Amino acid sequence: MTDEELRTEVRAWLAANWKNDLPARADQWTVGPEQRAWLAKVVEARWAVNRWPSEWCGRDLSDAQAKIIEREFAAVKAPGAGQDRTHLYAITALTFGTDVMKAALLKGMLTGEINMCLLYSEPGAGSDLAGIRTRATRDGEEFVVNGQKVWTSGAATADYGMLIARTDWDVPKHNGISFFFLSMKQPGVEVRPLRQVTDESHFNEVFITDARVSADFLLGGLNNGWRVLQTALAYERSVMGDGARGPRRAGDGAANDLVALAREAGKLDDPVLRQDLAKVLSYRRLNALNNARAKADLAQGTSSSIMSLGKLAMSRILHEEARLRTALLGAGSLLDGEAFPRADDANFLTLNAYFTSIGGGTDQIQRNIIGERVLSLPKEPEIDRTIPFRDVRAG
Amino acid sequence: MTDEELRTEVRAWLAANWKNDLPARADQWTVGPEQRAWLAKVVEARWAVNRWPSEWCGRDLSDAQAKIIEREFAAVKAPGAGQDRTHLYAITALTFGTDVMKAALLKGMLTGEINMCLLYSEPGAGSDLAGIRTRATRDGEEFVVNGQKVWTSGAATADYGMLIARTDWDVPKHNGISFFFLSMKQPGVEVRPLRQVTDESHFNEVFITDARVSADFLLGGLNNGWRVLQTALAYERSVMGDGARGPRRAGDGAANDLVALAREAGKLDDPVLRQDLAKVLSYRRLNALNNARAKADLAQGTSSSIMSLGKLAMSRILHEEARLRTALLGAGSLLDGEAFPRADDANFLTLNAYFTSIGGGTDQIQRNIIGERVLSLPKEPEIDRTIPFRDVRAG
Amino acid sequence: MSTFTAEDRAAMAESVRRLLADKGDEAALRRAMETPSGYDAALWAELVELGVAGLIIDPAYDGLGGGPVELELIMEEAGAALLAAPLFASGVMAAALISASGDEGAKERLLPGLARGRIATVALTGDAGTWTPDGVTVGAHSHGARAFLDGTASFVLHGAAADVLLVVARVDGGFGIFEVAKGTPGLEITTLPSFDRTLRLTKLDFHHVPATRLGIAGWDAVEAMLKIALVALAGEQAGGARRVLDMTVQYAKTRIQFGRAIGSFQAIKHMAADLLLEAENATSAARHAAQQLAGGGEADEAVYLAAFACADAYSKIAADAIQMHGGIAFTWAHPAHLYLRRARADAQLLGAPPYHRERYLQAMGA
Amino acid sequence: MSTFTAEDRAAMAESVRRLLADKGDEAALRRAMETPSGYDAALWAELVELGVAGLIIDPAYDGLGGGPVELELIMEEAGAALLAAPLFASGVMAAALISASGDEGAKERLLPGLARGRIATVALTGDAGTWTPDGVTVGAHSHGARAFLDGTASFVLHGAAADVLLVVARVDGGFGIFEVAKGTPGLEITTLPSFDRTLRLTKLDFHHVPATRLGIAGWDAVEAMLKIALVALAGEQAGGARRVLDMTVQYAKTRIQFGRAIGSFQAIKHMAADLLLEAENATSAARHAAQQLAGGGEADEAVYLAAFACADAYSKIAADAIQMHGGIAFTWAHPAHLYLRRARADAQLLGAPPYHRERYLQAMGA
Repeated sequence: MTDEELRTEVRAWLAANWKNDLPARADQWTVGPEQRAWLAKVVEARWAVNRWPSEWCGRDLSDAQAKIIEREFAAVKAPGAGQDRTHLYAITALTFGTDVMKAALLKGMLTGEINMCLLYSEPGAGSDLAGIRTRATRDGEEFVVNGQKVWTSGAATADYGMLIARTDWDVPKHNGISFFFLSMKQPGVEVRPLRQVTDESHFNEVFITDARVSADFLLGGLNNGWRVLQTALAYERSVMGDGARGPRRAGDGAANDLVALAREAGKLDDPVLRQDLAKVLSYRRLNALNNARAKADLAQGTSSSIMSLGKLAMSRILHEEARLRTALLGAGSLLDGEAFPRADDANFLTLNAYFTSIGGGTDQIQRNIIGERVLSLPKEPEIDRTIPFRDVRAG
Repeated sequence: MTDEELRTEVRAWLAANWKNDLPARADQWTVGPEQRAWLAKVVEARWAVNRWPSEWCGRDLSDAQAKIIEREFAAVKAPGAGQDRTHLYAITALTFGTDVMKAALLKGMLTGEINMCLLYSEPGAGSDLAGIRTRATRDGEEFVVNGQKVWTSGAATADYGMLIARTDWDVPKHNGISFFFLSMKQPGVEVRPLRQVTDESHFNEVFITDARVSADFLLGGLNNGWRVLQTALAYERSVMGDGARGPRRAGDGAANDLVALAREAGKLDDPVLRQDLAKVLSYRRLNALNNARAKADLAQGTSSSIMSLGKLAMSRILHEEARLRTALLGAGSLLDGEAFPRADDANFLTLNAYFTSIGGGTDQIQRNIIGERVLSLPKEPEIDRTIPFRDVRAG
Repeated sequence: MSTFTAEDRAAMAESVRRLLADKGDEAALRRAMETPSGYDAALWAELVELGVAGLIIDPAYDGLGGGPVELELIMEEAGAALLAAPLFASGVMAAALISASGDEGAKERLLPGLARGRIATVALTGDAGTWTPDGVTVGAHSHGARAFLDGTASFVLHGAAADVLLVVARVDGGFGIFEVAKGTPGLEITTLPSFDRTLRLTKLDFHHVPATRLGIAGWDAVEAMLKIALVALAGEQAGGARRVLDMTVQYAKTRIQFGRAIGSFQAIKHMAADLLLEAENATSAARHAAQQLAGGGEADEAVYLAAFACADAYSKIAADAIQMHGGIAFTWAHPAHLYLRRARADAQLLGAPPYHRERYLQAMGA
Repeated sequence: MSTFTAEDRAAMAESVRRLLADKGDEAALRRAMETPSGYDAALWAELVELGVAGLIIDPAYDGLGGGPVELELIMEEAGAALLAAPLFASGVMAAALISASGDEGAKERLLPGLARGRIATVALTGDAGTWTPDGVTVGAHSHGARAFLDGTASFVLHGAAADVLLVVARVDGGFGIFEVAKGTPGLEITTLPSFDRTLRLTKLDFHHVPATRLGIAGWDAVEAMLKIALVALAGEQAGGARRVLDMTVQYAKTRIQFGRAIGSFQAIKHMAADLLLEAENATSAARHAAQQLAGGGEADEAVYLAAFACADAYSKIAADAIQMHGGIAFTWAHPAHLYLRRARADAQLLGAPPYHRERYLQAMGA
């Protein structure tokens, strides 16, 4: 099929099927019935994952042709195409899953029938993700899973979770981990909302007690989970933009908003605060310029090294912006809540800035990554890298 | 002898001998003939090292009685008493030296006939002092020394240097070091002034080529040098106050001087610089308050943990003061030299602040020390601590 | 002058520390902060029993007669435990203001009650929250033999719980201190939502509220009160900073990642070392200010130094403590954020660091 | 508009890089900085040969016709090598000021010479060193048909070596640009000792010095020159920052202490990571400012951002580089301090960061 024929076909299909009348999604973790119905149509018509083999809902198209389709969908604001680039869970399933698993789950994931979550971090394995202690023990054709996961978004509504669990305790820590799709809808899985420092609850703790998962739902083979995880994390980085939130209300216009705040607070002519204002505004601007330059420099794809710098930069931006907002408000920052939205913004940001400086790798871990991967500085000696995990200190 | 008898005796002696007419010393490294003559009198009359045994110029006095003598000397501004507390080299010699060595050198050190220097650091052993590679090889009743030392003050005028050198390469690094008194006045010792970043030359490099030292001048026994060094360093810390220099001209009145500088520069009413001025002044004041509190808290002696904090604080004080001076001068800080003394002060301090933040243990090493010794945080794994020094990486 | 010996002081601090460890621990604090009053009346009664409420009140009025040095020390304990109680509002600000008023009748009438735990507070600044003459937005005027107040005061600590309100108001081109009893008609009290949930901030609206002026005291008395209150606040900050740092260092010794205690990594160890310097600075500054103020001489320089140095140190330590803990401190259940909230509040109450830095320079003639 | 292609630009930058690596290395720099002129005439001749002196001069006047983008790129190379030469004074400031003057006669008379390496410089600010209208302390007055200058200009780069001085002077309540030839009677040139020994700063005293005004150009032309000069300076800073960071990272990989490369310790590694962010910021800011200025639109915001962001980044990186090297960088023989001296100078030339931050805010209407 020529590019032109393809374009004609997808345009015709969209013209016939797309009404642009989907309601807004209730939250980011679930897909409503109208969305599901539409996605089912898209998957049925094989527009969802065009680069994939026809066996798995795809069309075996080249990247260039797939992009034609995605552009047509984007032109009319129709969702659902290009999931072979954006659907982290489905990509991981396709790459590493067994045929049994793919047959059972792939289509449902693409149509939004099956909701997913990530079961990676544990209370004892934060910065050191390879230190997980959730165990999966073979029992015939199944594995029995016990342990505790944390910082899980969307766990309450998820049907399956991408789980890393330890399957061998007698080898070094990276070598004894396996990667599963665990059903969340079974008695051994208990989800408890986690109250955050901001008094929100966007995350959950997940307690897993004798939960079961079929060996068919093991991805990438036994004890190969660390490699699967690295690939999944790389997908995740390339898919997700910078998810850092500013103040609850400020939205994107942060620069204008800060200047407006200074003006409202009667501090726009305070020479000391003006210097701070210029610094904070510059941090955000410089980060945007860095990102633009990185994008221009790179022919294709994204580089995790640039992402690492951007994340570190964003930590500083958010913490410094929180300090500036506080200083601009003065005693007004003592107040809080809906009745004092400016204070509430400053307060929220003061705490939520840690989401960026701690979450997804602390600033300290990011500096290691930048130092080692970008600047090629030598790694620290790792005392637990080569010893059996059973002998590694925990606490 | 009662305290009163002792007091009477020393007063009488001072009345009879002390004329308070010594000329000022030319520099801190050498003692002039008038000083030497006076010190010889003090040593002869056994007032120099009262706590020491009579065999070694002392009187076997208690600390309390020794202090009586020191107070009387201080009251008339006569130097020379209390060298058992202040003469780093003599104390080290008395504690660890052989009788042969003590007989040869002790008295001369106390009278200022024998000048000393420290041969510790090497180009390859800065933060990691135990990594020294200067070697001392046994040759009959002597050792033959080869290597290079650096950051040596007073090397040009010194008669002897306190030297650490490696005497065993087949044991872990701390276990193969020996401590010597090396004669500087021999052909194998070449002293070259080291031009510092400030364009001064207060330090030297010392090149040692087949220099010789008698086994009698080995302190504390073979391969026990690390322990001797630790004791000597502790003496040094307790003897030396904070030697950090401010600007070349500012002297002690740093607070007044900064305010005066701001006034001269017409910046005393600049609100932004006033904030910085208050911060810098507060750093110095807070450090003084910390030191005063530490002294009040401690019944006796000094604690190296407090010294460590003070040194780290002083680094910040000096670097921040340099930045403030630069900001106050603005473009005036581009200039330099005697004709522009304010600029020269700011420039000198900008560079000389590193003397404190690098010299005597970098800020980074100080933070390790504070973390480990004061806060009891665990040490890092040390990969070279237990292997033969021969196998340790160098560079 | 305080007649406390060093032993007296240490014993009192020890008693308060034990009481707070026993009945003012984190669980108790969290319970108290969810109540309308924001404090545990039973714990307050025990503190009163120890004499804390009357610590700086003259023995002639049933207080302990302590001075800034004793107060600072006790506030270190209160700060370490994040005490939620009317101690600062009543035992420090109100007690100091009444004492400084020079009105013997008011002292006799009010101070013994305060020493016994009756609650008073001080209304000083308006919505601008500056704690300066400029910031006062209540005015007093005479109507016959009586005075009446109009206007607004905000950021008033424990205004809803207080039996007695001491209101700083403009009068005749200067300032006066006025006593208003709880429930006086025309007085409207609104509790303000506070980011530090262990605080109770209120706004007072005065509509022709009858009030009694305390003698002829004016801004000098307010200034005297502010100095002792700043010293108390500095002590609270130094104590809080020390405690949250201790907690963090302890965690760094026991939390294992990569097979090692995280405190063995330089990233954490060096932060801890820097923070120790900040904590020592805060303690030195707070205690020095207390000594200078107790000495009766010119204490402005020391007080303002303590005000900004302690605020900056506590803010930095509490903020870095969360970072050093990592994810665990991003949860509501972990106490680190309670310290950050308090540090952030303390850095604004009675004026923010830049203002105190300005006054520090002025105090040294610069 | 520049007609350079991306390939032209890359090729030119590569030529300059090679030349500087070959004949402008540290040893050559140290030799040059000890000479009275402060630069190596042979190296300058080779740079002129490459077209660098006339990079931003219109081809009509024998220049290459490059714009801010090309200039910024070449200045990155010059900054990386700490080039000591009249490039900035003559090829940037003087060339830009003449070009902006609108005086066709002056352009024809002066620019071809500059492109061929003749040296000119700009005298703008007095002893205050502000590079603002306020800072100008030379005045011009007419005497018959001629103009005469009186007063003082300072911080003039390469004033002693320059054949032509372009002097900004007050005239008739505004400003004019005046040409003064080397050796004109009444002109006194004093070389000032400079902390950055690779710079040559001079002070010019004018005593009734005859001068030729360039057309009717006033402060607008000065402002236009300052913007392109700030972009050039930003490029120099970005280039210097990058190079000294590279040197430091390289050292951290090879310097062994405690049996490990010091760059394996978090203390050093994390400093390096933070500095990389600063270096990337500086490069982005300098290049963005160049693009905006080349685009011909409103570039103020981008230019002032680059001015303070690059100055701050370079100052921090050069300062931390010494700390990361340790003792070796405390010696005169090590190059790190040369970068610190240059960074410190660049942060003052044409105005210090706080001033640029102020203008940045003003440019965005705040």
